[in-house]
Amino acid sequence: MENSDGVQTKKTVVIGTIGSDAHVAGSWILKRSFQDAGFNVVFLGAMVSQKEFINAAIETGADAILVSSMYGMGILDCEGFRKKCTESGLKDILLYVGGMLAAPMELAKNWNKIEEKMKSEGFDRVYAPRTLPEVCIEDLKKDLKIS
Amino acid sequence: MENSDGVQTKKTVVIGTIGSDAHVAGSWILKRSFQDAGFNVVFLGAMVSQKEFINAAIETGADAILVSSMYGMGILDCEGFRKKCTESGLKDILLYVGGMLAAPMELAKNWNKIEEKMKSEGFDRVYAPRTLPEVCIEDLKKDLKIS
Amino acid sequence: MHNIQSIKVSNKRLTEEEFLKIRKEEVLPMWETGKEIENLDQCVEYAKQMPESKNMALQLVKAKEEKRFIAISHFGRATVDFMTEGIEYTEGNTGADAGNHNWFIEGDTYTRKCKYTEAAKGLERSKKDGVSYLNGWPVVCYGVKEARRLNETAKSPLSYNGSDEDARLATEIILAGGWTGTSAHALENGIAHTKDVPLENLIRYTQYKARLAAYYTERGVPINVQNGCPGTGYDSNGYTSFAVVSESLLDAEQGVKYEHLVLPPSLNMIQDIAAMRVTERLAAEYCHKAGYKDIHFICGAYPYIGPWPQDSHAAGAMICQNAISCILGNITGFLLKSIEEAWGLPTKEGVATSLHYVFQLLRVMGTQRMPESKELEIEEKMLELEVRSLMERVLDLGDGDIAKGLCMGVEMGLVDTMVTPWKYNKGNVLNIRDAEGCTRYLEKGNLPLPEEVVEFHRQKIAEREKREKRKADIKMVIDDMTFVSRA
Amino acid sequence: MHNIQSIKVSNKRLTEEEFLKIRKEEVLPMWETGKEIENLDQCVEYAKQMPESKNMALQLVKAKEEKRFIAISHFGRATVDFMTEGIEYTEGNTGADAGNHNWFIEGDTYTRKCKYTEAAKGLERSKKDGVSYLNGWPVVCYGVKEARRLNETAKSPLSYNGSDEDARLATEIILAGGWTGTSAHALENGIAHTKDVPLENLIRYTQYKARLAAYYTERGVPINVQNGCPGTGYDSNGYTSFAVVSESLLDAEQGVKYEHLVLPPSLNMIQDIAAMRVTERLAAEYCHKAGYKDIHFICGAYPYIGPWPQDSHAAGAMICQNAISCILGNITGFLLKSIEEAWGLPTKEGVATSLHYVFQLLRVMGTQRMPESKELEIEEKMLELEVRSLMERVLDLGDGDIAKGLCMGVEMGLVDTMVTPWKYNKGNVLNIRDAEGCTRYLEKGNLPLPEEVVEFHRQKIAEREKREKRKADIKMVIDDMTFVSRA
Ligand code: B12
Ligand code: B12
Repeated sequence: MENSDGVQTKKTVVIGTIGSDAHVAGSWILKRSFQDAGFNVVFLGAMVSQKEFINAAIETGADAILVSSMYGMGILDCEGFRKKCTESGLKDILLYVGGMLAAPMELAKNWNKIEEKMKSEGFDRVYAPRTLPEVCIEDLKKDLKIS
Repeated sequence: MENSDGVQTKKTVVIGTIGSDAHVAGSWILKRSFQDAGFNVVFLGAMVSQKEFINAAIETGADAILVSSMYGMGILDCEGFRKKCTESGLKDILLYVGGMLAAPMELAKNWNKIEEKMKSEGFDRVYAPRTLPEVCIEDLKKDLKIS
Repeated sequence: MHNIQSIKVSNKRLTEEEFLKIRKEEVLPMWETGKEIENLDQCVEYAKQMPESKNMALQLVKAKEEKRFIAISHFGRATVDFMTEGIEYTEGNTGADAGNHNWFIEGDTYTRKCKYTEAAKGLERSKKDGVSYLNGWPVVCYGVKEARRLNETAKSPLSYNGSDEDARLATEIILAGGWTGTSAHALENGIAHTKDVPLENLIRYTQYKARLAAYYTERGVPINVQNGCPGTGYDSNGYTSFAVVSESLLDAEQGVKYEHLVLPPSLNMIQDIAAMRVTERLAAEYCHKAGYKDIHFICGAYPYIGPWPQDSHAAGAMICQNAISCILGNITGFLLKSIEEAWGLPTKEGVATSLHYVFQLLRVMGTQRMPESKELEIEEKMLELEVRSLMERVLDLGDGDIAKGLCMGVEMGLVDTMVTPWKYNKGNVLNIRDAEGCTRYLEKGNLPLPEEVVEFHRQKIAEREKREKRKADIKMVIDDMTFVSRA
Repeated sequence: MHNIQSIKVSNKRLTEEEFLKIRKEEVLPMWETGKEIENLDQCVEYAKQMPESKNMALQLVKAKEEKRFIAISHFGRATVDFMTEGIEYTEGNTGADAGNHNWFIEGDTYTRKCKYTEAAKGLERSKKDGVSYLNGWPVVCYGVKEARRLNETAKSPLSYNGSDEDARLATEIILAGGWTGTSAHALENGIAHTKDVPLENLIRYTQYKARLAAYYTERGVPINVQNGCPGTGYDSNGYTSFAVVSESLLDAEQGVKYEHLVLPPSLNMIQDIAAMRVTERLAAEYCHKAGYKDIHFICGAYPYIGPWPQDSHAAGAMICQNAISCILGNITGFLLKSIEEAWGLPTKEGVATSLHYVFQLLRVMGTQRMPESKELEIEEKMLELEVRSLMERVLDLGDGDIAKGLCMGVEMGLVDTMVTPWKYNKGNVLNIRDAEGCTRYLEKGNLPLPEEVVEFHRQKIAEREKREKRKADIKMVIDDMTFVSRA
């Protein structure tokens, strides 16, 4: 991976499933895909608290945090996450969230409401369930201005 | 079966499937039910033309003609049937029609339009698919004022 | 009572001369659209331009070799728009194409009974009111141009459901239209669709359609012939298997090289798989014995032919049950009804829904097969005894000529079923289900059933009487006729 | 590395004194609604008034004897109205009642992890916004009064899905509420629901719930205990069968008399039926050998636990495939997901839809069974070899104490699966499908597999490589994880 002026820089991403959510298959596959794409991946598995995401990002100087939420309580678990990142000094870290973000099917069916909610919480990008990892990898490269 | 003043009278009904319609299971079961209920049944089977219905009714002095239509072209096959009955001298014979009377599902789903159409053609009663023979037997007894 | 001399029809291939004579004098003159296809070889030339990938006969043979399946959708209402829209919608929304699907287009009943005037009137009213008064697509009124348009619209191959009295002109038009599948079943047309058309005539029409299909095949356009017997929905597995085995000889004699052997399900998976095996084995054996050595036999199944439940999900369960039975039975080309079966003719949404069900089942269990077992062996043995005994009697009655034998067999009540508008059918048979839903004979009428089969059926019926603590009688027979639809 | 002395938990029945002490000091104090059920015998008295017809344990035993089936619906969101409306709607529209159905009510994940404050906050927001922010019904926040209301609303018996960390208080409340089924599965709670809770703790919680169920049962309220292992959706049939067989001893020791042995389907019908037979046989054998002679074992199945297709009819096909497999396998009580599985928590319409599918299949093929066969025999043999070998190793490791053996087994990677958030799971195993969709080991890690089983799996994987002309690798493993959902 090179940034715009061709300098070799391995980017680091933190990946995990947030809150009390035990679903790990999705983030397990995300981890493998990002590793294959040349990223340095810090994989926290499932049931990761906001604090654990933040500490891991600080320790590893991560460029982005990828939050997966599947069990339906994503809205509650993600609230205030950007605020906490900023307070912990991670001012301009990229925050992505994805997965089955809302319990009731109604919310899942009108996806835009969830997207708005997550964007208002400070997430830079919000991914619907089934989004293939490759889509997110391209977005991240763009946001990090690397090829 | 007795009429209102208790006189034993075996009523006769003609039963068959109209037009080019080969469905016979329905009218076969109708025939058995009406026989079990004490009616004298003239069973014409399937693919019965309007004329055959009328001739059979005249020959057997039938009190009612029960027309079944299943294959979806009931509207075309039943048109002008009451007129032909009247022209052949069967002025006040009871005409019932039933079954899957209309090809397109839309018509089958808004059943009332079919019922209106058939009533306008002079049918005394119009039965939806699945109507149990017992329902029709009770109606006929009422119309024939017998118990 | 007929004696064999008085039966005019015989199982003899129509010479080219006889065939073209009937075509010219009997078939094409039935309606003005016959004129558009007078030059048969031109029709064949057009058909030869169709891509091989869209040839139904080759599609089914390839699927059988590769242990894949072809889902076949019923579809047919009056207007061309309804047809083209439905074809494009379905193929656009389900991934259906020539690799996994083909169309079984339904003609309306007036057309199938050659009442082209009524069909034309019904078509006009349908166009005027924007509602389909016909229960199928009036192919003969439309003619070859529209038949070609439908075929060019579709990615999947097209075939025509010509069952009913006489579909010879309709079949001429669809084959000239580039369609590559037709149906040719005599007994079916008798017991399920007609009142007083003698079997002789129905066999004659079937022979013509088979010869026409062979004509195309011999000139480089393989045509799949559906030799099937959906029956009435109330027949025994023995009857429908016999119908297909016997008629495989009729089609073979006319030179048909691609026979799709299609059976209706009793819904007992073991008996249905057994019936398919017996039918394929005996059709191949009798054809081989009679010298027809190069016929491709493809296994096939109809959806449940009896009455369906009104609830759309209960109907969906029927579609899945039928499809899983076909997957486990390795039945290559199976037909699909739509969830609207208890309501009316299929809509495009209904057809697409059936394919969503079936393609998901193929994805998750498409390679699973029913293992060999004692139960499967017994059902196969009993069905083979029954079908072979009837085949031998019927061939004997016809002095080796299956066409004559069939006519005699029906007349003597040897070939007999329970519920039918066909006046030639004796109707001395009563079919009933056993405790696992297999079809058994409560009354065998004049069927030449081997003693072992009679005893086996009796025992199986007794098991149900014991389990349900009630007598097997006409009331149980009638219950069995509608138990599937009572959601 | 643990040695056996350092493992505190053991497979010993909680004395009444120990049990009541944990109840009083640990369980009831976890939330204020614990106070409402302090008098356990009063709770049992209330439960005794429930009609026997609505008792899930007796319902399942009766269905097994009469070769019938019980469909079990998952259902659970935040508000009571949602629950009562859903129960009444479903039972009103599908014919579901105590004779053919029961409810498996889902608690939300906060409640299951004893985070009752978060659950209460989520409940308030859900009531305020009229939207369920919780992924289940927060039974502990509601308490016994609402639990009784739900039970009185329903015609079918109620049971509680307490899988996840610690459902002891929730289980106390629902049993006091008159519900007659609960779940008690330790390994499941590890591999599927937790990150760093040691198996010892999970076994302790499970023992408590089993003792509580036995307490009710001994006093005239039979309680069905779901000893199941839905797993992660990516486990081998060997793993889940072993989990259920091993834990049957844990429940037996606590005095459970009604064990519902529930397995997740691989979707290969032969392997799933084989796994059920092996699990029932070995659970009964090991319990019998250990002296527990009077336990009712009921066969059960989960719906497919891996990712589902989004199309509602493709999802319907999954429901039908799962149900047909259970009918053919004589699996008495099977659980149902809804067609919304790939979207979100079930709605009442979704639950009713699943029952429409299943009741139709029971009507048309409810008495059909998968016959004996060579293939079924081989799968049974291989699974029995695998599960028995692991049982013997684990019992040996625990000096005959299955609780200690399990802890050692997990730590040594003998009890191991592929994808799990549980840090104690070694994860050296790679599960892959063979050509017919059976689960096989691409990498067996430290599993004590008999050589014959290793060789059989290798051969079966080689068959797939040959058929699909591609190497069995991690890419194929990942494809197999989501092939069902790729409609
Ligand atoms: C497998 C599964 C499980 C397994 C999880 C195994 C494991 N440890 O991973 C088990 C059985 C343990 C389980 C448990 C539960 N589950 Co669950 N589960 C599923 C299921 C069937 C598939 C999920 C899955 O593995 N998909 C396969 C993977 C590869 O795909 P994926 O997760 O969608 O992830 C991909 C994309 O979404 C995307 N993606 C995901 N996250 C992100 C993030 C970013 C930033 C990006 C770019 C991309 C991305 O990339 C991934 C790879 O392609 C879904 C329903 C479904 N989808 O069919 C329910 C589902 C997620 N579970 C659900 C529930 C409710 C639960 C339970 C609460 C059930 C219960 N009552 O016990 C528990 C929760 C336990 C807990 N403590 O959290 C609900 C959630 C409801 C909602 N969201 O509205 C679902 C939707 C089922 C339902 N319809 O009710 N579950
Ligand atoms: C079995 C069946 C057949 C059998 C008929 C066997 C026989 N000879 O009887 C076979 C396979 C031969 C057949 C053929 C065809 N069929 Co069909 N068939 C059915 C099916 C599946 C069940 C009908 C049945 O037997 N029901 C069982 C009996 C006992 O119930 P019933 O007929 O409804 O009758 C009861 C009640 O309706 C009521 N009743 C009926 N009539 C009357 C009349 C009166 C006065 C009263 C009081 C009561 C009453 O009492 C009866 C006893 O309880 C229906 C769809 C369904 N229901 O699932 C399609 C259906 C009727 N068939 C249909 C079609 C299109 C055809 C064909 C044209 C198909 C084809 N392309 O070949 C041909 C027509 C042949 C012809 N020439 O007419 C369509 C008709 C479309 C429409 N109405 O909109 C249907 C609805 C299927 C569909 N959804 O497309 N069919």
